Amino acid sequence: MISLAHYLIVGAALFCLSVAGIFINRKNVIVLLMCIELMLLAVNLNFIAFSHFNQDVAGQVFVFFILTVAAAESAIGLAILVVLFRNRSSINVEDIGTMRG
Amino acid sequence: MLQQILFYLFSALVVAAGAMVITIRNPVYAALSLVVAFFASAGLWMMLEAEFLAIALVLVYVGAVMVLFLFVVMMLDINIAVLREGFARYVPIAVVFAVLMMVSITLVVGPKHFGLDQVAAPVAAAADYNNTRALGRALFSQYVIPFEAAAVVLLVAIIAAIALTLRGTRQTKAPKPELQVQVQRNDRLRIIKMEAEKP
Amino acid sequence: MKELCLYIVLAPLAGAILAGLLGHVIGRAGAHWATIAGVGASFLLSCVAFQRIVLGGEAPLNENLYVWLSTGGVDFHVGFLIDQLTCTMMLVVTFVSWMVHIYTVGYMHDDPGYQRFFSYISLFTFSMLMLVMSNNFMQLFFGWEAVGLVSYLLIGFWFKRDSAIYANLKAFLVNRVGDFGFLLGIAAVLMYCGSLDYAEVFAKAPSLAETTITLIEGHPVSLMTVTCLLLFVGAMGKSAQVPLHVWLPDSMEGPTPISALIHAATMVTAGIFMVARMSPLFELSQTALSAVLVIGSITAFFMGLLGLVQNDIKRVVAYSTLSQLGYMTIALGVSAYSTAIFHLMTHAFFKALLFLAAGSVIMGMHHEQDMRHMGGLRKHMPITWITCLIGSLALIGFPGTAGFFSKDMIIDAVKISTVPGAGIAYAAALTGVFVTALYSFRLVFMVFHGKERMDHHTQEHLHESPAVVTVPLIALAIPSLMIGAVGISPMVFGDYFGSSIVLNHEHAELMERLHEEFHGAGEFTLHGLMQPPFWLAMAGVFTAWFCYLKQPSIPGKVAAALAPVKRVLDSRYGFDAFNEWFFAGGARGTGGLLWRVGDVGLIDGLLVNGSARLVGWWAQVMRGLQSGYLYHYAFAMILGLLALLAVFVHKVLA
Amino acid sequence: MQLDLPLLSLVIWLPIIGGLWVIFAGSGARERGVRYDALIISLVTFALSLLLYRDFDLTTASMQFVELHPWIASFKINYHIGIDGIALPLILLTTFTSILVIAGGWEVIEERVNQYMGAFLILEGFMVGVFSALDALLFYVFWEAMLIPMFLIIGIWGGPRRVYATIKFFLYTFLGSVLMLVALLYLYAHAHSFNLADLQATALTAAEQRWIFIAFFLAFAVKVPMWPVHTWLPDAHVEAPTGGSVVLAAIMLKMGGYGFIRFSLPITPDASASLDSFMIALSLVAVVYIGFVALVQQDMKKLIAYSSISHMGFVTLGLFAMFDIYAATGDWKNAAMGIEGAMVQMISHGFISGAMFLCVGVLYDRLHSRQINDYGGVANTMPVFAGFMLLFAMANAGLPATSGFVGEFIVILSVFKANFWYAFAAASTLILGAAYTLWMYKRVVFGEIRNSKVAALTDINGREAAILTALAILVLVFGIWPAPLLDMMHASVQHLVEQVAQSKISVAAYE
Repeated sequence: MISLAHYLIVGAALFCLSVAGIFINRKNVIVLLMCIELMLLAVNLNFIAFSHFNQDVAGQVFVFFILTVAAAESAIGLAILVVLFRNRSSINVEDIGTMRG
Repeated sequence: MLQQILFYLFSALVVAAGAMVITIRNPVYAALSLVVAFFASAGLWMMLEAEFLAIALVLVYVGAVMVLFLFVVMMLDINIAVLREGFARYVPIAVVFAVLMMVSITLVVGPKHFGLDQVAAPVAAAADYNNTRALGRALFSQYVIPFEAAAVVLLVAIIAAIALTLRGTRQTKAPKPELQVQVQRNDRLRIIKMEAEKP
Repeated sequence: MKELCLYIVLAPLAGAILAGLLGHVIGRAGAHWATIAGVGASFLLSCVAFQRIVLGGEAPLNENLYVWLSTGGVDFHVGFLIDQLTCTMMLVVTFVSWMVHIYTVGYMHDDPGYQRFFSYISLFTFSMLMLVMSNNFMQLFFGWEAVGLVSYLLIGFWFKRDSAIYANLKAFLVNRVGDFGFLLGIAAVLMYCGSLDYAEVFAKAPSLAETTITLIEGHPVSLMTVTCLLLFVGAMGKSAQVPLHVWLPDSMEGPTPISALIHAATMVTAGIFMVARMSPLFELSQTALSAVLVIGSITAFFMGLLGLVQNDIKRVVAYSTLSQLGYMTIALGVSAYSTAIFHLMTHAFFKALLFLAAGSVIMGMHHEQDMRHMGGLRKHMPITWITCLIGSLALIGFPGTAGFFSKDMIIDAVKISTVPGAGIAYAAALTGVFVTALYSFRLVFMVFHGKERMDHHTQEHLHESPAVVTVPLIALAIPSLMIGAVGISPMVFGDYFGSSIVLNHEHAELMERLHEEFHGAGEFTLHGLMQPPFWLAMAGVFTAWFCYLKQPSIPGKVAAALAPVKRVLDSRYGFDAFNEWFFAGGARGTGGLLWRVGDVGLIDGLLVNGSARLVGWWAQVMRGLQSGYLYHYAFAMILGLLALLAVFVHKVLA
Repeated sequence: MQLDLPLLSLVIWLPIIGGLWVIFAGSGARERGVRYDALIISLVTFALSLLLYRDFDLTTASMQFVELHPWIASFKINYHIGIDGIALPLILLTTFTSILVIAGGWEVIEERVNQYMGAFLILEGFMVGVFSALDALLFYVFWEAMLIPMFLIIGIWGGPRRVYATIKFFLYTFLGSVLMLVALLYLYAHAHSFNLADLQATALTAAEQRWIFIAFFLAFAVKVPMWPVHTWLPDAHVEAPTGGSVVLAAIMLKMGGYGFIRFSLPITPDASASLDSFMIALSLVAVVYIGFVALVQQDMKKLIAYSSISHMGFVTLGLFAMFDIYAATGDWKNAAMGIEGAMVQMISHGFISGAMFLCVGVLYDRLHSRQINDYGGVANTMPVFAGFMLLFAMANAGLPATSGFVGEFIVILSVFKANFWYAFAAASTLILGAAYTLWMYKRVVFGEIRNSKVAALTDINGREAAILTALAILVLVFGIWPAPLLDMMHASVQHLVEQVAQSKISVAAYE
């Protein structure tokens, strides 16, 4: 049988992959956004796994909200990206240095 | 048995697609790999009896969000070579981090704590169990206010995305009557005095 | 009676306020009339009080005017204690003050600060009366400090002179050192007697005779000794006893009338008065009395010596004052309080006389004070000469004069006294007589006799001073001659002071023995002619005559032969230099050190600005972390995540 | 006649509202006329505070003129004010000094007159609020609010290094008061009330008391200021305009002493008792050390600022010697003497330091220098001023018959009962105080006219004379007859002593 641990480990693997992705794709905002999606996916998987094994629908409700927020987030993220590209002709994170005092 | 096969299949697919997402050169392929990852995890969710969310994931994410991603990626003229700079340099540290995290998370969530003997597998749902209904019941009763808030968040996101990307109104050349009627003579005609020029 | 006292005190105050605040309204004449009238009224009323208390035998008045404040269950009053001691002091103070007021009209005639001066001396009279009429320690301290204030103002009266404003600051500060001890003494009295009213304190004191207190762990000392010594520190400051005498010679920077009034006749004797007033306390501590005795002896002898080398006419008189104050202190030390007060009184008259005469000379000499430029003034200023001679005779104790009775009585008292230190005191007092005679007549001979050494211009303008000056001189010369013979019998031996001076058993015996040897003023005078003091004084006069009239070259030769001694005397035993170096310089150095190292360096530099710099440095470091690059933040986030995870794992596994 | 008015509230809010009105109504053309408005407001406030004194019952220790309105009901925070014999003299001092400050800035301040006057009026209201607050949080609010006008006064009308001085002033005082807030919140958690009386009645263990005491100590010690947290004061004084210096020295420093009386002693009596030798040591260091430091100052304002610190040392000395006095004499009555001495010292220091700063202000307005070396022989050209300054210098040196003597006298007398050496060290101020004050006086006022600027000085005008006369009269009256001042506070001090005498630890242990 598949235990809860199986699902959790898959989620962990996804999460670690996305963390590694953030590291190695540190300049590419698009891939960074994708990594975040992946990360949320890992979290969602955990939620649903717990929801299933605990027989509690609340976990799924949370996944629902996370999906909502993630959608909003990627929409805005991409919008910013488009604006950024329009102004700078680049999406290199190193070019976004205005926050540096 | 089938369950196990499906589980390992989907899991392998998810992990492989995830790895593709972060390593592949071309963002278009990365996005497509992500789509694969979503599909595979939708499968996993199905196995966890979260049918509604699985479908929603495919519809919303694959259908909308990922298309948006692809759209953006394709629309923008990205110099990938620059973005890939230092890729190799960061791989080792990334691997170290990932492995460290993986090990420690596994130590926590591993079979020792979340194995079947700790958390028993639930009885499969009855045939008339409707995941969508259960979710809806929870969503519109207990979580109705967060639900509304989520709706607002989405609305805000929509408006924000539009506001961010909207350019100023195009310069139209249509005539403006309200300005036309206000025109005065001096705006159009200027009479200047000048010496008669000698030939 | 209470109202009477109030008028006595307030009349001079009213004069002072009138002359001080409304001086420009009432004018110069108005100012001197107002103050002379005030002090004159005060003197006449004092006579009335004297008549009623001392001669009429009324019971002493001890009444509170109002409650100054009350705290901690103790009421501090302002009130009057009028007994025989007070009456004597009142009479002396108001009389001398009155004379000085009149004299000032002539002396300060041309000074632009005329009204101010009258205001000050009237204010002084008020303060001094408050001091002597007080019935409690608080008011005593008030008067004590108030006379110090007026003294400060008057020494610095000519505030443009650097030397004057140096002298007045010095006088005030040295007096403050005395007050420091005095205040602690008062605090001790309050703590152990629970009150500051004389009557209550003196009633309680005998029961505290055996009490000891511990100031340094393991060394209990007698409470009364500590208290009396602390109080005596105050007296040392005010009455210029070694080593707090340094201010008095410098105070001669003030105008001469106040030198007479404040720095000879009245204020400087406040310390003597105070100790006499505190006799019920001092009688309880033999140690304190011995200390008083020794300090008095040192002052009497060594300060007299300094008088020999002064050339400034006022400074000679000033050192003679110091020496005479030493005599009074000696008398206090052997518990002959009545004799001390008696000498205080005679001294007030003849020393005021001497100062005023010196002032008259200074006026005649156009404010020249150096005796080396005088001489032969006898012909030009006969009244001044006569009165000055009378004063000098009284000072050296020529038989029959006032000074003779009081001073010989002190010497007799010391002679038969058995208290520790009496031997030294006797030697000092006896040799002091010679020294006194020597410098006094040195002054008389140098100023009034011999060659006229002044410049031509001054010589031409020499003339006797006007009547406002000479009348007070004469008025003071009379008591300088007479008061001794009149006063000695009742004041020293009679029941004159009644209960105002208290003697313990042993000391009362001393006075009885003195009394046994005393058979009236006339016989005392005759007896005095056989005694060593008289012959010593005559020897002093003779030496002065020989050295300064007969053979004027001798002093130079002596000075050359005893050059080291001369140097010590010229440097006034080095007190001034030491104080200037150690106390003044030391205080400034300490202050500078504490300020620069403590405040500026450690607190502001290290703690305040240091912590500001630390914050700045830390911010600089942290600023480096804020690179502004997203991926740095992301990296930090993941690091944090990992750390959290590690904690979590650790917890789960543990 | 008992007016049916919230008199105390009026005294607090009239100047605040009046100050705001002066600021807003007085801009532009009316800028110069607002001086009269400000003066009238301050005079009315003073008159109202005199009514407080008239209707004050001297016989009781309980709070009078109490007003209680809910403010933030959910946290039981109330607008709760009232005064006793300890607060009343300080309030009178505040309202009186404000008049002088307004009059003192009459011609001197030329820029933003309305804001200057307004700031002082608002400050006055806040300060009265501090002295009358019976709710700890209300106290805290007034306490902090007070900083704002003061900060602006120094920062806007101050001297060249005003920015450094204001920031130092603000950080120092703020550091202390934040800790006070923490202590108040802790007490709230304990007593479930911000009412001062409740806080004073709360039982606390020894350890709790110690921490709370330290928190309060930092807040109040900075204000007093005690050594070694005093260095903000000389800087603030030097840079502040004359009026600012006067208020700072005359009233704001008293907040620290008042805080010790209201908070530290009754709320943490056992901690106060156990830490008293620490407090006494700091006080004596302030008296002696600062006395020496004052001696070498070349800047008149700095010198007076240091002398203030030294004099305030007597306040803390008088307050915290009470335990040793009790231990030595076994009678709490004697302890009350120290506290009353400290109170008198506060009031009298208010007059004297205010007067001294006004005197320096008079000179500064004419010569624009505070350096002692730039003066000399002022008495020649300003004889009347020299007379006034002499009086105040003597009062500063603690001459009897001036109010400066009374406080020092009582404190020394009472401290002597605790320990001879305490009194010995404290009495050294007799010498040091006279030395630094009179030495300065000598160099500034006496002597030949030193330079042409001094020669051109003009004596004080009627306005200045009036201000200085008012202060001179008070200094003398309270020197000659301080009894009314002490009678005001007897009952309250007695009550305080009873509170302090009651250990809170045993009750806490029992609970």
